[in-house]
Amino acid sequence: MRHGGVTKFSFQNLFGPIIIISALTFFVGRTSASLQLITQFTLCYFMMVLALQVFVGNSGVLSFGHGSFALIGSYISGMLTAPINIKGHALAMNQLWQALVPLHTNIYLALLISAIISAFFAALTGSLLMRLSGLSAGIATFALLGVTYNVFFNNKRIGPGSQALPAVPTISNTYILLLLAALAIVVVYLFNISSLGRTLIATREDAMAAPALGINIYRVRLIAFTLSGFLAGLSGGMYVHVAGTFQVQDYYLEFTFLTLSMLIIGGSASLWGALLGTIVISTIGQLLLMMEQDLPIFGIHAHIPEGSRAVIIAVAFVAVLLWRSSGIANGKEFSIPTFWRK
Amino acid sequence: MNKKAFQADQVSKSFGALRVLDNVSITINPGEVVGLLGPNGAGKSTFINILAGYERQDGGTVTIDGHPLDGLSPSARAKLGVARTFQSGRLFSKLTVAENVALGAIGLGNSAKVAKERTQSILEILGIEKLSPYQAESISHGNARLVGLARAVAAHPEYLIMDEPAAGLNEDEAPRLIHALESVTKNIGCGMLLVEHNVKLVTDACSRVIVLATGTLIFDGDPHEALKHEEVKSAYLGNAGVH
Amino acid sequence: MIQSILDAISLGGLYSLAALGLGLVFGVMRLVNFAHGELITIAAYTLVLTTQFPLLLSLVLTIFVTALVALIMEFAIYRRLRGVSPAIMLVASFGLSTVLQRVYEFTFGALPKSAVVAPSLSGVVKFAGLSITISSVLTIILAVVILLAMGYLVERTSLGLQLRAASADFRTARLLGVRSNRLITAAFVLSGVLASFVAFILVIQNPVVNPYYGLNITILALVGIVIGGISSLRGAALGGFIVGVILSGLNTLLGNGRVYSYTWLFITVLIILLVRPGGLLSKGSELERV
Amino acid sequence: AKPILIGAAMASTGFMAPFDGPALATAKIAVDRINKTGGVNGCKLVLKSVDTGTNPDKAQQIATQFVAEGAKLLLVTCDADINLKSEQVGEKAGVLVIAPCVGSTAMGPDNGENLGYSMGSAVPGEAAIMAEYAYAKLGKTATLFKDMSIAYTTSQCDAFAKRYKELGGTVKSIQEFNQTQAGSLDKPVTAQVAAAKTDASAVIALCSYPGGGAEALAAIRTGGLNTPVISGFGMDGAFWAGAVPNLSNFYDVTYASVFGDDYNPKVRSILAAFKAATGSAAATSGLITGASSIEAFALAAKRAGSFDGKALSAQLNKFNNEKLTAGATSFTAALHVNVTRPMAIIKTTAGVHKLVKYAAAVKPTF
Amino acid sequence: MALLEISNLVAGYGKVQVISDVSFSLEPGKSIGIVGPNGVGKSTLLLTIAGAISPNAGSIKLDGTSIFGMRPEDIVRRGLSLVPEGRQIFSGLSVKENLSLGLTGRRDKKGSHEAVERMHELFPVLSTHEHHQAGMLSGGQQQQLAIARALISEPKVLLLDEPSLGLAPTVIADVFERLREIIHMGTAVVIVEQRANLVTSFADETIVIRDGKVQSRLTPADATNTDSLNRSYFGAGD
Ligand SMILES: Nc1ncnc2c1ncn2[C@@H]1O[C@H](COP(=O)(O)OP(=O)(O)OP(=O)(O)O)[C@@H](O)[C@H]1O
Ligand SMILES: Nc1ncnc2c1ncn2[C@@H]1O[C@H](COP(=O)(O)OP(=O)(O)OP(=O)(O)O)[C@@H](O)[C@H]1O
Ligand SMILES: [Mg+2]
Ligand SMILES: [Mg+2]
Repeated sequence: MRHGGVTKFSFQNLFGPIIIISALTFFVGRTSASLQLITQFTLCYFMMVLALQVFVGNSGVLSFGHGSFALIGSYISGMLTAPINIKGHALAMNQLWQALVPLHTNIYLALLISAIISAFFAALTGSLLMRLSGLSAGIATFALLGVTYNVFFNNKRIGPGSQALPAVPTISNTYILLLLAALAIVVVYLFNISSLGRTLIATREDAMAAPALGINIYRVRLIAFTLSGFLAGLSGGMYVHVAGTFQVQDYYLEFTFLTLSMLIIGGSASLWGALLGTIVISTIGQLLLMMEQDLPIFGIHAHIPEGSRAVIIAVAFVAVLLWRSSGIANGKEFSIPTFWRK
Repeated sequence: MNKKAFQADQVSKSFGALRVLDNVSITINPGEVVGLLGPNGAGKSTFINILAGYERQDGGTVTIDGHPLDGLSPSARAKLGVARTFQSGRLFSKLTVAENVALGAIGLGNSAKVAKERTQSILEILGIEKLSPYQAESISHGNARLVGLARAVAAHPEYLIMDEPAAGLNEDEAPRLIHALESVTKNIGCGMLLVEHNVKLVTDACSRVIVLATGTLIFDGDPHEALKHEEVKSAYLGNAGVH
Repeated sequence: MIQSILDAISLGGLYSLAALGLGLVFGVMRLVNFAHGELITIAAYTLVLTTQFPLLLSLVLTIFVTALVALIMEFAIYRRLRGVSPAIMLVASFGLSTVLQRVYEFTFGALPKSAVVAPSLSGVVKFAGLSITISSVLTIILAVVILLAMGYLVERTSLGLQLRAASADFRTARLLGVRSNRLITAAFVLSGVLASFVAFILVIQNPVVNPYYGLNITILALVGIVIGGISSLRGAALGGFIVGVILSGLNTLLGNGRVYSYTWLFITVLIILLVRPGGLLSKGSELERV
Repeated sequence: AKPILIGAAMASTGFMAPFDGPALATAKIAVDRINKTGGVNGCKLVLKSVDTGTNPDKAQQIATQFVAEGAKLLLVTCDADINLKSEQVGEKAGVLVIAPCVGSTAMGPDNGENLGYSMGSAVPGEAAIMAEYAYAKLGKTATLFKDMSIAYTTSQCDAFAKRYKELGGTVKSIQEFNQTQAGSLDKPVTAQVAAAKTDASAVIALCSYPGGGAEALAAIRTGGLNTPVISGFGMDGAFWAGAVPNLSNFYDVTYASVFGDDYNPKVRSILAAFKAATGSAAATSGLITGASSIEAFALAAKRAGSFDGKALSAQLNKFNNEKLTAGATSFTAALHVNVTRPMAIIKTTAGVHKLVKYAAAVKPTF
Repeated sequence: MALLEISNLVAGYGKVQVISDVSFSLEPGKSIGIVGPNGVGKSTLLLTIAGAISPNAGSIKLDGTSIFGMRPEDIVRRGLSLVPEGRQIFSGLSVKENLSLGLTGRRDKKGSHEAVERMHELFPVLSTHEHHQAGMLSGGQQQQLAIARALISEPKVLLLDEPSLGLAPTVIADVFERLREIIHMGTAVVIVEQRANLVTSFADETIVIRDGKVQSRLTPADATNTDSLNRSYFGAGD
């Protein structure tokens, strides 16, 4: 038997999500240009939700701060790849970055660099924040997001300010994003079943009992936070290369609430939850968009008035929670019903 | 001073004006099973919290093998061989029984393989190996206590501190617990401190008892002696006797 | 100078009222009601749209409407989510908050509504050679009165005790005879009343009301609750006050660096939390005993 | 001939809705009018719109969909930052993109937007008109209230200061403030008003938009400052006037007058049509650019004899004071937004708004 | 007429049925003990009677009226109090506040002051710690508080779930002494206990629960007969 740790390796819990996300990408992604784009965005969001799952889901510590890591990942990846004249123009006021304007790499190296820098930033901030838990941690991480946002938005020596950075090269091949998502699933899965991952879950389940077993809560949380920062940075990097532009506003409240909601509605305790939450929320949004335009959904026309989409999405959101109040996946990993197996 | 022993020396603790522990000194030798008795509010839980690093004493020192433990966190103490169980079980409810127990070993940095082996053998010794795939939240109260004990034992501690392990246990479970304790001592030879209100259990399992009353140590010696001791009787047992 | 101090105190008072409204519901249900902001918004709309009535009538109407919306929130959503994890309730409240914003947008239009509420209160008085805005004095008086009343209610009355008990352990409180449904209803109504007062003070300063009107103050009040200490209403009120004072103080001190006032505010928040993770009013010993 | 699709990825909900909604409505009116006269190059125009909810990602997706459906023109949100993603969709696909009322110079080749145009009157012109009028008519010393929340208002104050100083005026101080996305001040401006009082300038330039802008203006007046205040398009309209009752001595430089006294019959006609179509009067004058976006597209298409993005762009770049509803409109290869178009100056006295005159910038300030 | 009458009660959690058929009845001034192995559903039974878990079938009558499916707060007000398993005191509130909460369900608001004094007499530790946070009490002290909180409402029927848990022997004796007194004064008491011996000798009748059903009924006489106790308790097979 293969062993990542104390928990048995489960074929379906690793390959299930990979197969589902691949199948969706294949089928939805090729229907139309617009659905391909939404698929790409969804893959970016999924990466972010995975990042949140690693930390928030396993440690039980709420974080509103991951937008900072996405922001940094996105900014750096955007800066490393944008055309030199655009960079020069966008950063006219920016002495700090002027020197870096000529630096130029390809998208993939840029993604890696930006994720590493995000992870580093997560480790740095985490070394202070990981002493907190509960709502205090939630607010402290929110404060982190607030500071990052405020500084990048206002300080033109560091960030681009309120202006957008255009013409960032895009990844047009959805399968590359899919590959990154699949790799992340593997990483997150292995982390979750590893000794370290289980130790982290133990601290979530009972923060008083864990130390009695020699578990250093601070240390395991910090490691998870750093990994989570890496994935969040990667998600930001992917996002900037799908959107083709960088804007500080993209990583603030809306982004934070949306991704966190995806995780929690899906069920924060498992990889399946992260997956289902992302898919369900994105799908509802897309279906409603199509209904608003009176586009057929599997041949059926169901029209809703223009502008009503947003209300219905939010209502659906609440309805899902009322229906399954501990998340769609209910914190459990899935098991294939026995009659399927043989 | 015994080099290998777990010792508390002149430990005292107050909460505000309330003196909960007053210069309490005890020694637990390797492999020794010591009972800790005392009326409600005597300071027993506070004392073991201090030993395990969950609370900080105002004065005195706690040492293991002569190393002072003062100022060390619970996890650091666990690494030095001090394990504890909790009055209320405190299992990791979403994890399986096997994972719970394995974490006892993993928390101290043992490999997954070692953890797995230990888990299996401990669960077997306690006779609850069938429970291993169940989620901890779904097992009964009595079994949960045994799992908690197994989890602490999986660390192969030098000293094991237990807070009322038999509270709420059925009368047929209590002997199982004693049996379990005995096999643990035999297997890994750790010293134990057992806080319990079930006097029968204490006299059956322990070779020595300590009695605390309002923060002062009033007895340290043979369990059967304790039952006859006047001060112990008036402070703790009353005329209710042993059930 | 005097005016700056008054401003700081009045902003503090305003935020502490907002924090109290949030804290009240959090206390009973462990619910961080993000949609509290939308209570403030509906109150502000009602105030702005009823200026044709006498002020007192308009205020009563506002309190009525806002409390009603609070009740609907409780009945339609939160009642069904009782006992689920706080994170889930928080996310539900995000959703509810969006729903209400959209409903307001549909009902009142995307363009802001504006009208002067209580023009007599938006002026300046001259006092001992100083000119002082009436609204800041009014805010301070209102905040003090309401805080005292709330303090009395929560700490001294049987209703308050039941509120606190239900907030700590819902099931056990019921087993002791606490009529918890009534109690939670009461908490929501109270939070609606507090939201109305917050809105009243806000519209005196800014009578341009749009669907997102209550958002910002809610976020800051939330920050306040946590730094004050979530476990007590006193903490909530104190925390809200501190946030208001810091923000107002920074605004005066930073000059044109004031675009960074949120940066400094949040850094202060981080420092407070790192030094006192449970908030300013938490007792160090509040950690669970084992 | 095949109908020509125009796709509007604009907001009918969310915080851009007040700007986008009316502009989109006049665009529809313009499409109907053009179709009645036989369409463009023999083709009817079809305008399809999908609500973006003010979300840039959704806008990008909707634009992608329109492009896939063969749209020849994308109408995008009235904010250069929010529309950037959707603009780039058009850019890549070679489809012309027009934002009806963006007021910054962000849209254009400098920003990699070769096919992106704004029908708005941009800050360099607007701010110059403000400064020139203020210097000539209101006084030689100024205090600036600079709203830091968006690029439009910060650049407006910067350009104002530059032009005002060029003319010989003195800028005594620049008071910065901020408003939240929710449209209210993130904290009171008492300190700024106090500072302005010490300045005792002859004029205050308020670079902002409601609600925070209205709130700041109210604070200026209740703070006892009755100095003339001049603002730009951001403060157009009367919908926020309830916040500052009996406002006097307020000047606003904007596209046109929505108060019924505009000189331009085209403006009056489009405002009437808008009221007939939507049932409510126009709140601000920015909406006239919606109609003009369509007019410009039609004119360029007629001249180019094609709907190809590059060809249309080449024609637009040759626009020189073309008489559109929004006024005389010019573009160049480098500048895809208007800075020389005359703008209406509206004065408010005791809550009553009156068109003073139309003026063009003597020297647009970049 | 019996004060509390349970017949053919069925209850559990969601689809899981824990109690499948339990009946007993209790007169004023009488006590009944409930024993059974861990996890058999004793606590579930008490919680169901008190209204904290909704029953699936059967009937529960208090004083002749059905309280089946009633809300817990209403049941308390009709005179039935429960000391839940594991204390469930309000650790953030003071000892005094905890006690006064016990008065919420009291039918007769007069005499509450005397009731508080009586509790202080019975559990002196509660008066010494009156203004302390209840969470800071020791385990056994919390248990005393929990018992006092239920006693203070002077119910007609008192349900106790493992009252001796964590109590020192002297205190156990005191608690049972007090129970004897209130039973004598007309209260009906139901006690769930792990210490079968203790409860069997104390209660007028003791029922043994196994597999969700009443397996046998014991009298105090059985307490002295360890053999018969064990046999009925643990079942023949064990
Ligand atoms: N953090 C604290 N603050 C104030 N008083 C405390 C605190 N912790 C314990 N005490 C007090 O110290 C005394 C001893 O408590 P402790 O829990 O150690 O008793 P114990 O011997 O374990 O009793 P029991 O058998 O009832 O569990 C009690 O009176 C308790 O109220
Ligand atoms: N909240 C719950 N959800 C689902 N099952 C539960 C829940 N609480 C208890 N159970 C199950 O119901 C059964 C009965 O539990 P209960 O607590 O009533 O037993 P008990 O007889 O009181 O045991 P003990 O002597 O250990 O207190 C157990 O098998 C337990 O696992
Ligand atoms: Mg104890
Ligand atoms: Mg039980």
